[in-house]
Amino acid sequence: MKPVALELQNVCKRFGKLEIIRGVDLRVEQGERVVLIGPNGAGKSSLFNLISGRERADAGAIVLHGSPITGCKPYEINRRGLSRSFQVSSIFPKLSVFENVRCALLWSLGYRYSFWQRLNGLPKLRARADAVLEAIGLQACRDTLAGRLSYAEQRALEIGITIAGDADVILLDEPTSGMSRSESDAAAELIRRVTAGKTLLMVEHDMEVAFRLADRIAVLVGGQIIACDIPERVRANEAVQRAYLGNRAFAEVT
Amino acid sequence: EQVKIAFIESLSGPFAPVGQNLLRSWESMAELANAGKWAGDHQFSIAGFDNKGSPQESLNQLRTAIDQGYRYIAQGSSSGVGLALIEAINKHNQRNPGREVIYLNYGASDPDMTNSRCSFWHFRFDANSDMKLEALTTYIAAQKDVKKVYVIGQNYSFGHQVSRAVKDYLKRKRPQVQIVGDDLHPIGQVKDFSPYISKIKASGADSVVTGNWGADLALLIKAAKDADLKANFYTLYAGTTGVPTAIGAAGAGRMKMVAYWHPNNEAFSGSEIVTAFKEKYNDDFYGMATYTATAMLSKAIRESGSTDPVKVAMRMSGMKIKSLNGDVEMRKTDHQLQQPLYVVSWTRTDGKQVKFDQENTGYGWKTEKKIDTWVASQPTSCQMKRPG
Amino acid sequence: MNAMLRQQNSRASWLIWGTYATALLLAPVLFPEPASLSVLSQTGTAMLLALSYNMLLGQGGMMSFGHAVYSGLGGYVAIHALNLAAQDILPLPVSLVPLAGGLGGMFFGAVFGYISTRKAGTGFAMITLGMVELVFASALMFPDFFGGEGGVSGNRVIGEPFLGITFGPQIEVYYLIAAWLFISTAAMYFFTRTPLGRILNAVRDNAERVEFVGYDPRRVRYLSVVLSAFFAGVAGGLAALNFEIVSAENVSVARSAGILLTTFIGGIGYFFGPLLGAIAGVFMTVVLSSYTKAWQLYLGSLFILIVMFAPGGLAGICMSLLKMAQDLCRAGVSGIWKLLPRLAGLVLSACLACVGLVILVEMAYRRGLESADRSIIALPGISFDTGMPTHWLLAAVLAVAGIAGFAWLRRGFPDFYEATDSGLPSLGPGGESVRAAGDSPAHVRAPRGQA
Amino acid sequence: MEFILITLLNGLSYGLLLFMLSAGLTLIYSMMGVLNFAHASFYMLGAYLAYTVTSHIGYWPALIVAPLAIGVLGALVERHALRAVRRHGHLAELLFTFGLAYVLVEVVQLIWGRAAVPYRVPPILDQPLFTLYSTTFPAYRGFMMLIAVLMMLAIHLLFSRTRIGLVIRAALTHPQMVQSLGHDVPRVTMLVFGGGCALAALAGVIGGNAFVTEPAMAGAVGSIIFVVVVVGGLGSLAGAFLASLLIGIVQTLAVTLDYSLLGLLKTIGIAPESRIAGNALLNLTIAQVAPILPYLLLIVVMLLRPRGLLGVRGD
Amino acid sequence: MSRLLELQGVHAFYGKSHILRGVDLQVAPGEIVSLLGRNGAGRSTLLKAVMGLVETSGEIRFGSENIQGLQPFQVARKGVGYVPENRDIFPILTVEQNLVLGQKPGNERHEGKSWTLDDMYRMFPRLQERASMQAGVLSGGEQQMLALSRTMMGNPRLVLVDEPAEGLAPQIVELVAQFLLALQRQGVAVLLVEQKLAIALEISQRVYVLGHGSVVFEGSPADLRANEAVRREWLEV
Ligand SMILES: Nc1ncnc2c1ncn2[C@@H]1O[C@H](COP(=O)(O)OP(=O)(O)OP(=O)(O)O)[C@@H](O)[C@H]1O
Ligand SMILES: Nc1ncnc2c1ncn2[C@@H]1O[C@H](COP(=O)(O)OP(=O)(O)OP(=O)(O)O)[C@@H](O)[C@H]1O
Ligand SMILES: [Mg+2]
Ligand SMILES: [Mg+2]
Repeated sequence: MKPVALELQNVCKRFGKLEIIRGVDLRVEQGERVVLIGPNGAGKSSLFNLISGRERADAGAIVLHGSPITGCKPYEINRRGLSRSFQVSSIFPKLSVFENVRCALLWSLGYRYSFWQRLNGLPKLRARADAVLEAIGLQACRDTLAGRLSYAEQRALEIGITIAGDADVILLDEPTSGMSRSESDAAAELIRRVTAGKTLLMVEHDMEVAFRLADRIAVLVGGQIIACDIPERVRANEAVQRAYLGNRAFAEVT
Repeated sequence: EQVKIAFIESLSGPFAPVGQNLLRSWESMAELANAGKWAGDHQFSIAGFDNKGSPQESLNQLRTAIDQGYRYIAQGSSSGVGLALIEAINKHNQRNPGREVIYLNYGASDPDMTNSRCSFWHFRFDANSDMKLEALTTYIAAQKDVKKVYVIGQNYSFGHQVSRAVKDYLKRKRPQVQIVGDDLHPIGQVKDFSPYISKIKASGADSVVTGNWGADLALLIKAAKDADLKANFYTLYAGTTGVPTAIGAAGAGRMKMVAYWHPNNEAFSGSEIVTAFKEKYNDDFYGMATYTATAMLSKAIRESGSTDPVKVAMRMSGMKIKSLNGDVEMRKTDHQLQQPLYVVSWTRTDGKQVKFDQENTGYGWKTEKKIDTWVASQPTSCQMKRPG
Repeated sequence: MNAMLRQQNSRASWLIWGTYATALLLAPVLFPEPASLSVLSQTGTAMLLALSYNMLLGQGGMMSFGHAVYSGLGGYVAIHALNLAAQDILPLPVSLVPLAGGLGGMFFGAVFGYISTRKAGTGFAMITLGMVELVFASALMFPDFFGGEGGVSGNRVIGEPFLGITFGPQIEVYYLIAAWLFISTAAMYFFTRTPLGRILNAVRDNAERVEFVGYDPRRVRYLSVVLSAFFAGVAGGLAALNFEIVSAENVSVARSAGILLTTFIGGIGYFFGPLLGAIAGVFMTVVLSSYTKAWQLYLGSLFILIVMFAPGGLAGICMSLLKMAQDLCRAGVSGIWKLLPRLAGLVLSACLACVGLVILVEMAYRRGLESADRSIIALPGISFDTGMPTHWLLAAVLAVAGIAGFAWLRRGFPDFYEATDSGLPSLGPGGESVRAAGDSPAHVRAPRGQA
Repeated sequence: MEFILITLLNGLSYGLLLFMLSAGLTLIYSMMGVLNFAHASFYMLGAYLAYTVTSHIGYWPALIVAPLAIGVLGALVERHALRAVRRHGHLAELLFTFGLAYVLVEVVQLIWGRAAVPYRVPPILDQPLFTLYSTTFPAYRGFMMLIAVLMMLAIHLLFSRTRIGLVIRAALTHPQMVQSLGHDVPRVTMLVFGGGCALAALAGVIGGNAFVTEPAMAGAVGSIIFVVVVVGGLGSLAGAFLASLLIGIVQTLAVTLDYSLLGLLKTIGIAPESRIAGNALLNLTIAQVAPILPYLLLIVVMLLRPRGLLGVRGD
Repeated sequence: MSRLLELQGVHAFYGKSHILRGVDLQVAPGEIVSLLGRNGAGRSTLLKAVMGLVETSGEIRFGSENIQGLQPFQVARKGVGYVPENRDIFPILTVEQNLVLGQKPGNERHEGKSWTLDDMYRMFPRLQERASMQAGVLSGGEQQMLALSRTMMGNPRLVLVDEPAEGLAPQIVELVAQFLLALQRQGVAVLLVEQKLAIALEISQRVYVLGHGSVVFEGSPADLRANEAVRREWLEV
């Protein structure tokens, strides 16, 4: 059995009276690709927030590479090798695309809060940033201000920022939202490529993409995981169909 | 020859009215002197330099003035600026022999300026605050009904000095007087003085001594009136532009001030100046020290026959003249003018004792007591370095 | 190709820095009167201060109402250091006194910044406002350190002259200021090119995201405040040497507001913007104020005009003029000929409007403040009498004609704002904006959102 | 007992006074998110205008005329300047008002001169309202408190009875969307800004004669009213009200506390040597720092509860 | 055919960039019309142009009036509803306050049914559960539901819907589609921008395809399905 990269043990979260996450258990093995699906408001993004340290869990434990990260600050968690993206692109709008990526790289390459080194004097940094740009296909708009990118490009940049730091556990929140069929296919390919060899946990409403990428699919409903299995079996699961997929033809899965 | 005097004061911003008034006073005095040939053939001219109320900017203006050939500097509305000028002029005179300038101080009343930080180049025509408080406490000590005194002031060096001096002097002059409170508040920060008034009231004080000026004084008096506090206020700065207006009727009968001169003095000396000033500028003449300064400067120039600051300064040091408040002397040891002082109270004008009102309020100053020069005179710790 | 480009870049930067240094060196030669030397010295410190402020405002999106605290306290430390040196207690040459100021500023930056940088946006701004009020109030309350209302004076001519330099003459102080300014400018420029400087930009843009790439935004802000306070302290130290006095006004809200004003007028989106702003600011507060009492009105109006029409500041205007010039060049001779009359018309009407407005303002000031009776402003050739309605009318006509002409000619010309991004940081009403579940901060709007 | 009662009364009335001064600012800040630095200048304009009107047609008309006129002025400012600036964001708006404050002070001096003007409390109100033990409570003060409460009610009604509050607060983040739902945002914004300025002017009409009507009066209240609205919290009228009272009472109480560090040391039995005993910091009493306590409060609140006491948002 | 909305030669600009270049388009009452095209084709811009949110030229008629150049709120008051692509819910208001803001001032009703809070809550029970919560904390999908309901509260005769299915679970997508169909049955016209072809083609009567800022195809869904060339050139990557 492969080592476990990320493990959630009975994680709970409530906001006031509302219980959003009710005892989630989840194990993601190293190198595995897990897609999290579930109805709107099921708590998928909230779960991401808990894992990445944006919010604090009320109970339960979150373990990254065998050490607990519950209650850590987002940057501490990131430094331990977990990186996430956001459902709505969260980039640095007034920096160039290249700078966006470079900023995402700085910590992982150990430059920390240095104010005695010149960025341009760090060829390794530049090379890495360029490699990331290449991977996400934004080489062409390297010097554009990120805020001026088109929607799809911003989504790509969002992924770029997320993967740049070379974290080995990657959380992507609806990376293909707002894209057309063919664009999401391309994005799925991109994700497959850039996360090769890494652990991936991803939220996705586009079933095509979900079923294509996933090694396993976890279904979150009402703050609980009701199924977690390989795609075929999840698709066949009746509870999942009832709670999530629906049965009419609009869902593009069918 | 032209005697050019650089007038360095706040001519813009909140304190501009005071600066403006004093500039006009200087100009009127210069006109008088020029018309009356006080300094022989030498003519005075005054130019205003705006220091925006800041010590640092004053030094800028000082430089500018010196560069433009001014050798006489006049300033007086702030001790902060005064202290800065003393230092800067000392340094300038030391670094630029032959281009000395002298400083005519007609109002900055920090005692240090004629004690620990005294300078040969500095001449003070106002009384310093220790002298004023000496006079004031002498007056207070003589009032038999004063039993409990409350001291309140602004929390900065001047406020501290007032508080210290009042306590010391009263203790010396009439130990029975109780100091029932001693409060300091940040300068210009208090919007509502009623809590202070309550405190004063609770302390049972019958007299309040304060070094407050400007809005801090006006608001204090107003709050006292509102709460019907029946205590007398002894102040130092109730006469400058804006304050009489702000106080109006609220201070009638209960506000006293110590001053080196006021228009309703025993002989109404200076009344022509007051009237002419009012006519010309629709403003009150209160900076009488400008008169003393001009007169003394003229005499020194006439006697030394030169406008060279060093010679003039030598001559002024120890000089005696007659000013609007009587005989005065520029004491040689510290260049502090020795002059009589008045304790006055805020009273409705009656055309007899109180002829002149202030800022058209219908209220003016009434002499309570004239205090002789020797009473207010203070020893000095000054060890002046004289040139040559 | 890349290498060539880089070479070109480095040549350009040598050129720029060389020009800057030469300008600093030659300024006293160009303005030789003694009075202007003191103005130049003040401009130097103001430039340094504005640059240090822009480290926070422009680069970090942190609007502080209390920057004067750092320069002022740095100044106090410097003047005390100078006095100690004069008494031979502290072995410190005068030329290094600004360093003491810098360290002092840095110390207070470390103390106050620890509190203020816990928040961003409005929270930060308000904490700094509270802080500056407290420090200013204490400055008067504690005369031991602050010297009461007279402030603390010093004498910069101490010790043996070094190579004949005593720092007595103003020119020597000017060159000391210029040297410190140049070095500090270089250092601050360098800072923008370092990892911390860049992350600071990122924190300005989107502090939350920075947390998810491994940085603690609070720490980033904190370090930046400390560094900025250092340079502010250096400026304070230089001012202390220049005036040989430091007084409480140096830590006041008004002074802080002045820094904000000048920095913004210069343009916070460009590194060199604050330099221009400081020049304009000193020109108005020091030079203009000795010619007219209306200087505060002019300063305020300039500021308002900049905020309204050119939030990129003077630097932004320069850049868009440059761009316009480039476009003109590209348009060739015929293009220039087509544009030139219009350009000339624009400049002319702008001048006309200015002259008219200035005369109006001056007349109003003469009438309102100087004296109740009529007085006269004499201009070469003409004079305006405040007692004559026709003269008022004439001035008004000038102003209106100028403004109308400008507005009419301006249509179709590039807007200074469009051409130049102000680089205004977003300052959400509550500092950072509301978090939405599964959403990024609202100020990073979704793509092509409704602007 | 007497002293405590009077102190509380003083605190309450000072608190209400602060609220009166900052009501308009709260209105603008909580709805539009703009920290209006020119608020105090509009307050000053109100006072000066009231002075002029009073000397011609009397105080009571001034109470109506001055706020209306300044309200219109405010609306014009919003319409012709602030609106253009708004597209550059909140910071630009803030800076604009900052510059406006600079200019308005000059304009006031141009029109009314630089010295204080004799703007006086009308005789009817210039008498004691009641006497508590031996201290009189001035009628004008009572009038001031009444107006403050009325302002509070008026704004509260505006918030609760109309959708104006919602429209403006929604427009804080998404102005275009609010328009797309059929609301005339520019007009509402203009009215709110004008309303805020009118409230400022009303405070000026009443505060101008209670205090001193002079060009420095704007600067004198400038910072403290920010403390009130920021401590109260963005979006919260009740918060501002609470903050005013809190500051009023805390500050008034603090004035009565003559305790210093030195005194504390002495009571616990440490008698520092005389050199240290002269230290200004040790000798500082709570009473002496009372007027700057609000700033301390501001810092503390910003740190512990950045959205303010009752604010609905913040980071 | 009577026309509710009619665009003739409409151009739209963002500052200097010219996005729409002469678009002609019609929507009849009670019709669902889909607007298709690649990313960045200008579909959202077209909706904004109708609302008056971008600079436009040309003629835009709604009913019998020309609404080109009107302010957005004026357009909205005439009976046009708009659901923007990034939802633009008001984060600091509660869910219910968001809905209340959807009601138009003046309370103009049109012939059809007028929508109430309860209708919306019935449609999306989730919103009722969250009614008193700050809308900013809603999940992506919940925000989408809110945005749609909010616009409906204004009883529009025509709704412009920009990518309503984005970020929605398949089940809710279905719900939304049914909702749009229900609207249509009540006589409300819908101009729909949607990436997910399947939905768009399923529920709409006519489709327009935008390319390079102008209409490159107009016809029924069946026509589009049949037209391989248009699909390949203007819709797929
Ligand atoms: N800070 C908060 N306070 C209160 N409720 C919250 C908060 N954050 C999230 N919620 C609620 O938690 C629920 C889960 O939200 P979450 O964003 O995790 O959903 P999701 O599964 O990502 O949905 P979607 O697919 O629509 O993005 C939502 O109903 C939301 O309203
Ligand atoms: N605010 C803006 N400023 C400048 N250009 C813009 C702006 N918004 C959109 N654009 C440009 O207008 C074009 C059309 O944008 P629009 O949003 O209408 O596309 P769309 O068809 O809706 O695509 P999407 O699938 O991304 O929503 C794009 O090229 C985009 O870059
Ligand atoms: Mg989500
Ligand atoms: Mg779109």
